[in-house]
Amino acid sequence: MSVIAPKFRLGYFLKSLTDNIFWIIILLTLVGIPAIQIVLFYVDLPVLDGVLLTPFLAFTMLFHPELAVPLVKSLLYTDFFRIAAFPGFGFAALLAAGTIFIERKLLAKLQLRVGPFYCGKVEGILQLMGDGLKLISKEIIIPAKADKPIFWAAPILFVATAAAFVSLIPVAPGWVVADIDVGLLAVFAIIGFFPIITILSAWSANSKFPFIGGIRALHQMVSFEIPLILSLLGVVILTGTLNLSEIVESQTHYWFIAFLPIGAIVFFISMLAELERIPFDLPEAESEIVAGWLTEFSGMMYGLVQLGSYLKLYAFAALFVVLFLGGWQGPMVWPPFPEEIITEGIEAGPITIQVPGLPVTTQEMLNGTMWFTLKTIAVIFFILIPRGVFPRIRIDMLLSIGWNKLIALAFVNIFIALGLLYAGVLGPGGIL
Amino acid sequence: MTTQLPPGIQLEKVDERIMTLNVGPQHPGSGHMRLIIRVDGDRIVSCDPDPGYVHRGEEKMAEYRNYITNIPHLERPVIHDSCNILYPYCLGVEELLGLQVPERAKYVRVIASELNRFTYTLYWLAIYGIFLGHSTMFMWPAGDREFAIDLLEKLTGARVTHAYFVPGGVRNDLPANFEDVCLRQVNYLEKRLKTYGDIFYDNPILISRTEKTGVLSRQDAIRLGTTGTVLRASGVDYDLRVKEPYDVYDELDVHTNVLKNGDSYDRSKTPWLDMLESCNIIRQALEKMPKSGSVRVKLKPNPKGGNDEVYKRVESGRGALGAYIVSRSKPEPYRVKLSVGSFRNLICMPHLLKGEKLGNMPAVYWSLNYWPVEADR
Amino acid sequence: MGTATGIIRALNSGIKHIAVKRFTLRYPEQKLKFVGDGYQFDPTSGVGIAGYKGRHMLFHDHCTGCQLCSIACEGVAEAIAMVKVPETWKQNKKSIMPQIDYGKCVFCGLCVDACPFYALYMTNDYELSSFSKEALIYTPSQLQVKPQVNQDVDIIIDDRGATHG
Amino acid sequence: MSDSENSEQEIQAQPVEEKQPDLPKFEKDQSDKITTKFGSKTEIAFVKPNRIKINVKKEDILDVATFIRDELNYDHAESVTGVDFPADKEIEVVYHLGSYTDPQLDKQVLSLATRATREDDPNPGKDSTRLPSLRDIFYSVEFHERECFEMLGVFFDGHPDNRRLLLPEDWADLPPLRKDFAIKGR
Repeated sequence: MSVIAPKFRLGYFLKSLTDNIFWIIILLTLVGIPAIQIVLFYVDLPVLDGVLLTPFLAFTMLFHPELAVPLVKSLLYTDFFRIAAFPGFGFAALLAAGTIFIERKLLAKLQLRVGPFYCGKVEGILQLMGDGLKLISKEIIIPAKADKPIFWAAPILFVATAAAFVSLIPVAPGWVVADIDVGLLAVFAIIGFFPIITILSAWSANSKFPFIGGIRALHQMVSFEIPLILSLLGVVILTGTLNLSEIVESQTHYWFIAFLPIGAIVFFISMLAELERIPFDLPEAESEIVAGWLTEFSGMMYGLVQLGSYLKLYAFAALFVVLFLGGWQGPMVWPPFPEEIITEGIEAGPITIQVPGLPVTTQEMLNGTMWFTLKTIAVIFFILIPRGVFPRIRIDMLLSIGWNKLIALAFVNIFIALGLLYAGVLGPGGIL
Repeated sequence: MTTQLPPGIQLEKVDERIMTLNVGPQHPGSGHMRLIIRVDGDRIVSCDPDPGYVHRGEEKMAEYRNYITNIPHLERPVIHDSCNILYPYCLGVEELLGLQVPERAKYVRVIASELNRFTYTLYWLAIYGIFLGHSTMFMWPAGDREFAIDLLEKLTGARVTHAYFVPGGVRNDLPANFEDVCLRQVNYLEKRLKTYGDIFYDNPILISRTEKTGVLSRQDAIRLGTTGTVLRASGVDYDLRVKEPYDVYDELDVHTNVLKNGDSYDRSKTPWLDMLESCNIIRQALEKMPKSGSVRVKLKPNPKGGNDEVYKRVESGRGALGAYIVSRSKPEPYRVKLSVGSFRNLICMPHLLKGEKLGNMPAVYWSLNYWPVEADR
Repeated sequence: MGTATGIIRALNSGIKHIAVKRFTLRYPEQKLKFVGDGYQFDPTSGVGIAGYKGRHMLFHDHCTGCQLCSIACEGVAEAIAMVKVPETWKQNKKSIMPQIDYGKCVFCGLCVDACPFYALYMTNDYELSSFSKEALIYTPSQLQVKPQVNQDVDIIIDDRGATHG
Repeated sequence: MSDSENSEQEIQAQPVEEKQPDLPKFEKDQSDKITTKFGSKTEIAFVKPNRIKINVKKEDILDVATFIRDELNYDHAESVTGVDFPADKEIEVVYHLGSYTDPQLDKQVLSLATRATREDDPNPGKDSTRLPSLRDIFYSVEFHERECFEMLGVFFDGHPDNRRLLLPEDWADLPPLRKDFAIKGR
């Protein structure tokens, strides 16, 4: 009997192999292909060399290597893709999921313990999948006298506002879901929604602990929105526009953090408060009010709120990067697309495939996305560290920091920005 | 027809401004006891501690057991400081029965009780950290406690309930190469303890949460008869290991750490400084320990104490822990009274919490080095 | 500027500790090594021999059925009952031996101290969980079996931190 | 604690008048100060190295206690212990007093003992087992006296709130630390 797998039987192995192949085929044909067909019906297909594509023609072209690229390229630039996948929800959810896992492992390592370990055989990789499935399978309990419609709506609203916030962030040059001229004002408007939704869910749960948690969350978020907004005025004064993409473009040679460090610090602290991170996590203070306004959520509702809060975390980190660390600006390190692939095509063994329409995306876009992601991950790292290093702040200290210390610093920052502007160093006529 | 209330329960006059809060036994912010706190807005108006949820009648049961079978029983009030709570009982019984404890046993006792000071104080510090919401300050002490527990497990055979001290010495001698393992782990533990400074004691957010809260002045500390780290945090230089050295503490030089302003910050710092001091004591004891000699005096099968009483005191993790034993020449002690540090510090709670903010309640409550199970006995 | 330097020092200490080794003992895979193979007591010198106080071990060839262990346990946990044993030993006329109920036992080892005939010792085995309270009662024949335990992990301390290896 | 004194000092079986010649000197003159001040009211139970026990009747314990606190500057009480003596129908309450401020008294513990009459069917609080409370002299005894009240049924006059401390509110049985309250199964 072999040592490696004592209970190995060849027959069983072959049976499981054929089983898997059978199931893959079934799923692909009965579910996969129809799904792609439906998507193709809704997506407005491009006009390729004179003829408007029908979904069936598009479908065949998808699986034909030489004809697929132009179709994929056209799909890339549709709005649906932007919202669902790249700069929008998909990219953010991926980063948010990564943050959840990294936070648990990082906090564990900082506390000299192991963190999720057994899920997924190697260092707990599948822990996130495990949590997700668990939350989906758990029963959603609605408190008896809860206000049912609002209680149901609260988590969905929470994720929706977080996604709306994510959609305003420019990830790469030209790659932003909603490139509106008053981008920064829209961000403040959406940030304004969060306290309302917290109070809605806390109030509708109709039980003591969530109510106290909700009130504390309201106090904290409202009192920290003011320094949050004031600290960004410095940036707006220097760039002169509210459009986030233009703000990023104006930071090609320098980053605003170099000139407005106080603004960056005030923004970072009030961001921690908005996200209810550890020094300011009074709304769900375990040792005083069980789990704050999250107490009554169970099952997928809790899952949605968690996803929403980590989306919010990604969005705030991304906002910090866009405003102070120069978004996608960074030295060109991405290798240019090799020319010979476009001219002679790819030699795959005996045959060479001619692929018209490459490269799918430009080199600046890839370089910009890389820099943006690196900076966001760095900022997220600095948002996660305080959780392992600081205790919780008391409610009255929280409010005193919010109201007088941070607002005062924000004003100082505005004066610095004005000084820079009138000294002609930065801004429209500036020398830099 | 006024209903006859069961004894001890009175009706409460409802005053619309004052709200009564039960920081009850199940509350995440209090141990196994209830604090009946009357709050006016955010200010605590009065606090009436109601211990007794884990009262097991230790002293009554001690009267039915002879001197040896009392050992695993009398360590129950605070099992993770079991050597220190058995120490005064053993010293008292030794004086009653006139036993001469061998020199090596005294040194082994000092090492075991100092190691136990680690396990208790680190456990207390971990809970103090989580009360303030500092999760790392829960994980680090809880992890570093494993060094002391590992040593005690090698020495006594049990992680927590050691039952290691016996009238007449200790139950067994040191295992094989215990000295250098102990030295190595105590040195590493000391290095670990030093890292607490940056992340906990010099942490500005923690300082702002605990400084000037629950200030116990020097006179009040003496007048209220507090003991141990609570007393030393208020500026009274009183450590039984120095003032009334028992066993071999007079041959070891013990330095007592005294801090002056008596607020919860100082009360959270003195145990930490004591632990750093314990490292030195263990090192000295390991050097000065006689290398050979028995560690226990053989007892007669059913020893009977004379018609006498004795009061012995020891510096435990929570302060002076006294054992008052009255014996009437019977194998069982006639009366055993454990005067424990937590019960003596309990009086501070109503005194300190009056006028305090509700947010400070966990910081002040747990800084009194109060172990509910021990206070209830 | 106490707060700013304090915050920076705390952050710096936190980040530095990310490099320190993880200390958790991964229990089912790693089991902590103990000294010797269990707590023993030498009645002549009246002093015990250091060892882990785990499950008891009964030597049927030494046990004389003198009940001293169950009398010792009366004051503590009443966990030891004397039970008829099928075998007949010359030194154990009544052929009764201790049966230990681990639902009550507190592992204090006073029974080992009380046994004058080198019959009752303790071993390193602490995994005694069972599905029913009755299964916790170990008969003398069960106590006779020496448990084989693979506990081979110890605390390793090096410059990059301590871990269980 | 010097061993020489310990070895030849033997326990005084009954409080005999003439003192042993070689009692520890410092504790000797401590107890003499009390006996000279109060004469027959106080009676020295024993004098051991670092430990003195004074028996006082319950009428004049208050002024003995104030004297001990003010003149001998014992400034706090460590614990209050009730011991039940059904044989001579009395409950003895022992106050262990210590001192933080006076360096000489660091090692000393002075036990101040009084006796209260013991009734067979106790009705805590309303029967004759009463003792004046020392709460106003030594503040720290407040909770100790409450525990002594509920465990032995000794009512302390003048105690601010003589409520039950550790036992459950509806405990209607005998005070548990009395000898006639037997544990079931023993």
